[in-house]
Amino acid sequence: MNYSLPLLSIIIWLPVFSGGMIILATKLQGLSIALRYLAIIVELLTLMILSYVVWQFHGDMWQMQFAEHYKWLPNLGIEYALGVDGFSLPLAFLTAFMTLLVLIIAPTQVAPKDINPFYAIFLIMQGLMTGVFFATDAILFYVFFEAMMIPMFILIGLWGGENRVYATFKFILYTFIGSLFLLVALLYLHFVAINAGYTGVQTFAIDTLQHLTLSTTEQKYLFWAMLFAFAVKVPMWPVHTWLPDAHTEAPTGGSVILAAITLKIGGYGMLRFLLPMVPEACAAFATTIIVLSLIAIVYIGLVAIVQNDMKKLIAYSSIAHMGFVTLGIFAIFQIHSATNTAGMGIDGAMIQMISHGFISGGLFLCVGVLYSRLHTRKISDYGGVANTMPVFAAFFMLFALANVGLPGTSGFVGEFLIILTSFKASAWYTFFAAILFVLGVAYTLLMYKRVMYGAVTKNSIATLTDLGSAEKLAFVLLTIAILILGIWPNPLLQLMRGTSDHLVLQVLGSN
Amino acid sequence: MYDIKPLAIIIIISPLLGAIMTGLFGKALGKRNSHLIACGLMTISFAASCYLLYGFLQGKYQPWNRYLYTWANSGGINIGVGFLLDNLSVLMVAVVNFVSLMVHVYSIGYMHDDPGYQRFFCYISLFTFAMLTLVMANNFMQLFFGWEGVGVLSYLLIGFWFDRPSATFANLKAFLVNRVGDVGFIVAIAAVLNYTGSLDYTSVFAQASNIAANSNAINLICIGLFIGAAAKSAQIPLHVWLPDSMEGPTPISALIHAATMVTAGVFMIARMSPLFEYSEMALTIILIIGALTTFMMGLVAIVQTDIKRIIAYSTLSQLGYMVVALGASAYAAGILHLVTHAFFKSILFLAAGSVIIALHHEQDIMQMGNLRRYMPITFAAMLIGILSMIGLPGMAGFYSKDLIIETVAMSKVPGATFAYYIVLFSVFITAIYSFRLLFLVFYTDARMSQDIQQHLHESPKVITIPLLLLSIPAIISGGILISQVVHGFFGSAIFVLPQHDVISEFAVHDFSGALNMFLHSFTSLPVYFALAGGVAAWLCYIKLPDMPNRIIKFNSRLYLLLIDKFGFDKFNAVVIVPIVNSIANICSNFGDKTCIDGVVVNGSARVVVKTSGLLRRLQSGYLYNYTFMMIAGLFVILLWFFVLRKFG
Amino acid sequence: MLQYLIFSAILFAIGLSGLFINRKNIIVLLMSIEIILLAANTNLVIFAKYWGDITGQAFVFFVMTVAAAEAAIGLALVVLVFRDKQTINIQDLDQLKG
Amino acid sequence: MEYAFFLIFAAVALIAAAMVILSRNPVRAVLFLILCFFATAATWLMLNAEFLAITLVLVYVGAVMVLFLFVVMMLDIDFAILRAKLTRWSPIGLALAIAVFALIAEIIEKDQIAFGQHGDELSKIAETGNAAKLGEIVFTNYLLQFELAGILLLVAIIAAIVLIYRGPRSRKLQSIPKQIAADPKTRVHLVSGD
Repeated sequence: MNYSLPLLSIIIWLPVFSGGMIILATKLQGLSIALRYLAIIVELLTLMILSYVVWQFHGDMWQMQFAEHYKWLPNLGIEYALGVDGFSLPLAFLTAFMTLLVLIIAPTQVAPKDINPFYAIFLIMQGLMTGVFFATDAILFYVFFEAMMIPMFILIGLWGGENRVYATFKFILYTFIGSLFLLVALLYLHFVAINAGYTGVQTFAIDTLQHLTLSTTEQKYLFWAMLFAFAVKVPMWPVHTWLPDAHTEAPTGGSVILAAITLKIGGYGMLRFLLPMVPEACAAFATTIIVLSLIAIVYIGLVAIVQNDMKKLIAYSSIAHMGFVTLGIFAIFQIHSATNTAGMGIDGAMIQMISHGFISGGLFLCVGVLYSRLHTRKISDYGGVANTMPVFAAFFMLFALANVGLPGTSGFVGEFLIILTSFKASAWYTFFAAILFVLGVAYTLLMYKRVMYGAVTKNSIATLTDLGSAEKLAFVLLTIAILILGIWPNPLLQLMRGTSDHLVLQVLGSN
Repeated sequence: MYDIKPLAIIIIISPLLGAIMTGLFGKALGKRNSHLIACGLMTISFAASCYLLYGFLQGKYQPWNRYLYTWANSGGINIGVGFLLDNLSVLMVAVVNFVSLMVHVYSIGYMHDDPGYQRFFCYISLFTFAMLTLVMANNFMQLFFGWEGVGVLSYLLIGFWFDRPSATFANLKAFLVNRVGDVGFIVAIAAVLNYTGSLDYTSVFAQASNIAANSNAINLICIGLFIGAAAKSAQIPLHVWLPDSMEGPTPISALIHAATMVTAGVFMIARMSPLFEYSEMALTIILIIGALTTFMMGLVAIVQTDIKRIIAYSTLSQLGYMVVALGASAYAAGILHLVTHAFFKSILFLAAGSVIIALHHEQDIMQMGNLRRYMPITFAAMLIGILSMIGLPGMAGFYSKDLIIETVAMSKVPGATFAYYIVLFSVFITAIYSFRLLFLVFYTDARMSQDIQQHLHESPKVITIPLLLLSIPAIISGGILISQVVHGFFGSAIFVLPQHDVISEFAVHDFSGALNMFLHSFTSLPVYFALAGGVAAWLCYIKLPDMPNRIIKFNSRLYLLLIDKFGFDKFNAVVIVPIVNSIANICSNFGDKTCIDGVVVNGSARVVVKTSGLLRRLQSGYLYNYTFMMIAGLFVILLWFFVLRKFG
Repeated sequence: MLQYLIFSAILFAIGLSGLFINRKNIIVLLMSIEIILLAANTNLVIFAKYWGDITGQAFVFFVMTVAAAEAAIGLALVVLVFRDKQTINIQDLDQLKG
Repeated sequence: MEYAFFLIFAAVALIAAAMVILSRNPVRAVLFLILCFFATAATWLMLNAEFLAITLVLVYVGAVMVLFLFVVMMLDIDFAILRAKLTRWSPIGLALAIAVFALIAEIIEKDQIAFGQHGDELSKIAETGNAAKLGEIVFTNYLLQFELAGILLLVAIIAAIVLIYRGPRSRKLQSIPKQIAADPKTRVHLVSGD
């Protein structure tokens, strides 16, 4: 396909550059309002271009579409190469969508003087994250992968809570250590590619790296190296402890993006790197990963019950729900029946990621709404909020129910598909995964009950004001997304039909 | 052949539309418009479903099974959203819509002064929508959708008065217990997909005998489904949520916790009869659990004093009957009892609500008495409900209950004999608690305060009219439906293996029309059991009022056990909850904070700090130390070259 | 040629030991470094002759430039240190101590 | 003959170098260093490095060493303190130096290298002059490096000046505006008696 405009580059760099401009222009008095509108306009423009890409996208193809290739560091075989397929497009759209919500709701969350830098950081972060999804060159991916952490680091560092230094360092060290292993693995693959003379030239193209012939031992080492990088991001048990801390300390917008997008990069990395590059090792270690996922689901579900910090609770719930993603991805290796049904696991994982983006984003927004009014995240400081904030209570209830996987909301679709797939591997997997149905209700609705229900006993609660128009707008958008995805997920599934099927073929086809 | 797609869509969309309008624009519409819209749309839906039922009864319509759209297409499997309308679902739809409409109307009066008026109508319309989806589903995904939908709406409605701690406790408990059942349910659904490669009823049922070849598979599926049904239909030990759910507004108790949602489990098992038929093990479990529930919950009902809880326990007991019928493969009997129960139990609840409102939210029957003088219509309705429930020959409840008892007696499923004696004896218990309720509320001396007594009056028309309207089917529905049901009204919707087919056996040997069944009843045991119960209640509560206390003294252990509701709640509160809590605490504090964060994460940070503390000592700050190290390094490199040259 | 190499090696060793034996005076340290550089330069000169290639000598030329610059800056630093601390005793200069 | 000269100069250079590090008076050390450079320059002459030998004497002895001498004398050092014992590291350092020497000596391939193996170009160009040849290569092949060396020297000069520069000497001048702006209230401060 030949498109005259480098749409993907525009989607990546337009927000980044406008973000940079906003930061530079922040000092100029009088421009403040204009800059705010600029940010929103840029965001809407990006969403429009993305929508155009979605419109033009062929869901039944697995090849990279809208591809761009430019030489970057030709001596090392590194290219600036972009493209979208059925996995990256929904996630990129999710990124832009959630960023828009954050921008909408930001004025209620941060001080007016900080609003422009806040916007700028989010725009930059959005661009870089989109870059992660669009990159088709391993090194470019790695660069974006690392670069997107910087705005997040700044964000938590600047607007975070009391314990932000500990949290940021934990977060950054965890993820950097993980990604170092990824870099080593990518370099190793690169040299294998050269030595194998597969192409005869140096290359980091992901597509080439996916088709190398590797011995089983090599695969196993590479598997663990790459798994570590992505497992930290997902995060899988037991490398999850950075997430609750980071979420607790991050400002609302940061939490939203962290939960909605950053975690997804882990899952996306597994689909893009781990599965196609080292399928044999994946098959060999599938049981291990599934067990870890189930531990994440059950153990973390239990841990979430006893949290008394709302953000921590939601963070733990994120870990548990992301456990479903890894379960879905790796359950496909143990399917006994026809392999063509394995696509359901991949589809389920993707849908679960998208939907978890919406839901956890929504829940964090809810906490943000409460926090901006009472400046506390402790569950015990609330009670009876539903009396004074009925509209908010309705939205919060919807997100809470989506979080427990109520059919008709997006939360159900992914979990349903993954549970269906997991049974094909083993009934026990299904049983343990389904335990989250109970635990999810326990922690989510227990929190809801303690925060929202009951009589108003505190003066602070009695004086709460219900949602403002900006908050309402954000919640309505999110609600629409959650319901549409829940009631009719098929369009999204068809968008990634080709990619998902091809991945399954690539990974399991040889068996 | 008429196309019934528009009808189906009208039936299902109307309540949804009502919910959306009252939910989103309730404030703008105002109370009056809100209930007009909600009730109006329900009426439309009800009318359509009546038309449909009439068509099916006339044989004008054939079972209809279509998909509306593809919900998801993944892994080569199409999961759709569509409807299956056959005799079973049409009957259910009509019942659900009728009760729901009555409850809608009743709520206009009952919820009149509530600040959450519009919200209430939104919820019950949405509930109706979910229930209809469940009933009309033609695949497992949609079944699960409706299943969860009614669960959530039940959660929201039990907690409707969310500022009451007891209500929010009860609704969370209800949802949690339902979710425990859902674990079984979803595992079963996954198993169905795994073994048949489809979630569509038709193709799954077509392969049922293939699955049956693998006895583990069919047992897993059926027991899983039954666990789901047991939670929703409140069977032991997952029944604990239902009595607590009485915290919700009374119309809800009538609609959800008597007539519709709790019977979803029964409906589901009947719908899945092609699967259950092949699993004798599951049938036995169902039979035993159902019988135990009938018996034990009936006993508990005898000692309760809260009017709604008495009815709740009686609901449990009646649900047990239905489940026993299912276990005996008399699915049609179970469904018939479901239908009659929906009518007479919603009367009981709505009449109880009428009493409660009249007494200014007093629910303790020890504070009532002699109400028949003040509230004749309520009394009449309650009386009809109770007579129907205890199975007075000729009433609706009689036919269904007698059918169940007869068929269980014929059943050859293991455990059937045991179940037969239990359900028979339960008739006696049913009569006791029913008449106890009736006597203590409507007879005996008035025990409420003077103040209330002076203002006692019959409830307004919006409350009494639904009661009267419901009384009609509570009397006649059984007689009308019995011969249809016995002669295979459900057709292909319910599948029974020949060796299990107790209903046709009954039809062939014992049945010759509703009237004969009525006449015949006086020669059979159940009627006398019921009569004995009634007499016992009369003795205890009217003739010899100190009798109960003497029995209690004589048998205080049993009494305490019953007051404790056999200790299920206590077991949960003392064993399950603390165990889960302490495991969760261990996971959180020891697992996460101490082990992972303390030892691994912060531990490695500490190791780095310690090591660098050691390394720091090397930094003496003296120039010559640094030069020394430099030269030493140079020396080592030279040595390396030397060694390479000499030995390399 | 051997004698030249040995000569420069000894010169180098003397320069090295100067770094250690010297305990007090930075200036002597700098001088030791000059000796080491001289040894290195001598080696370059030797091998320039050995290979018959003048490039080695060109290199010495540059090394001397660098050495001159280094001496100038080093001495400037010594002056600064002395001004600051009133001493150039190496044992008193331990700000780098960790 | 040449060998004898070499021995003499080498011996002088080595002894002078040893004295540099052993003498306790820095001034003497510098003077010995100068001697060492002289002697080494003489050996370089024998290695056909006439220009470098001259440069060494002129630049090093003439400029750098004078600089050393100047600094040593300028700094007012109490030499008594500097005359302390050897550090406790010095035996090890000495051993290390000897070991390094031994290694180098061992590594030199004693039998296989001698001058003239690869031609004797450098002594042949004695007629045209070593300086000319060196200049030729420096100004052609190594022009860039030569320029860089120049810049380096410039930078070094500037750096040295900047480091040593103490800033303008502070003078006690009147500040007329300050005096005019003085406020009596801030000048006189009454301290209460109790």
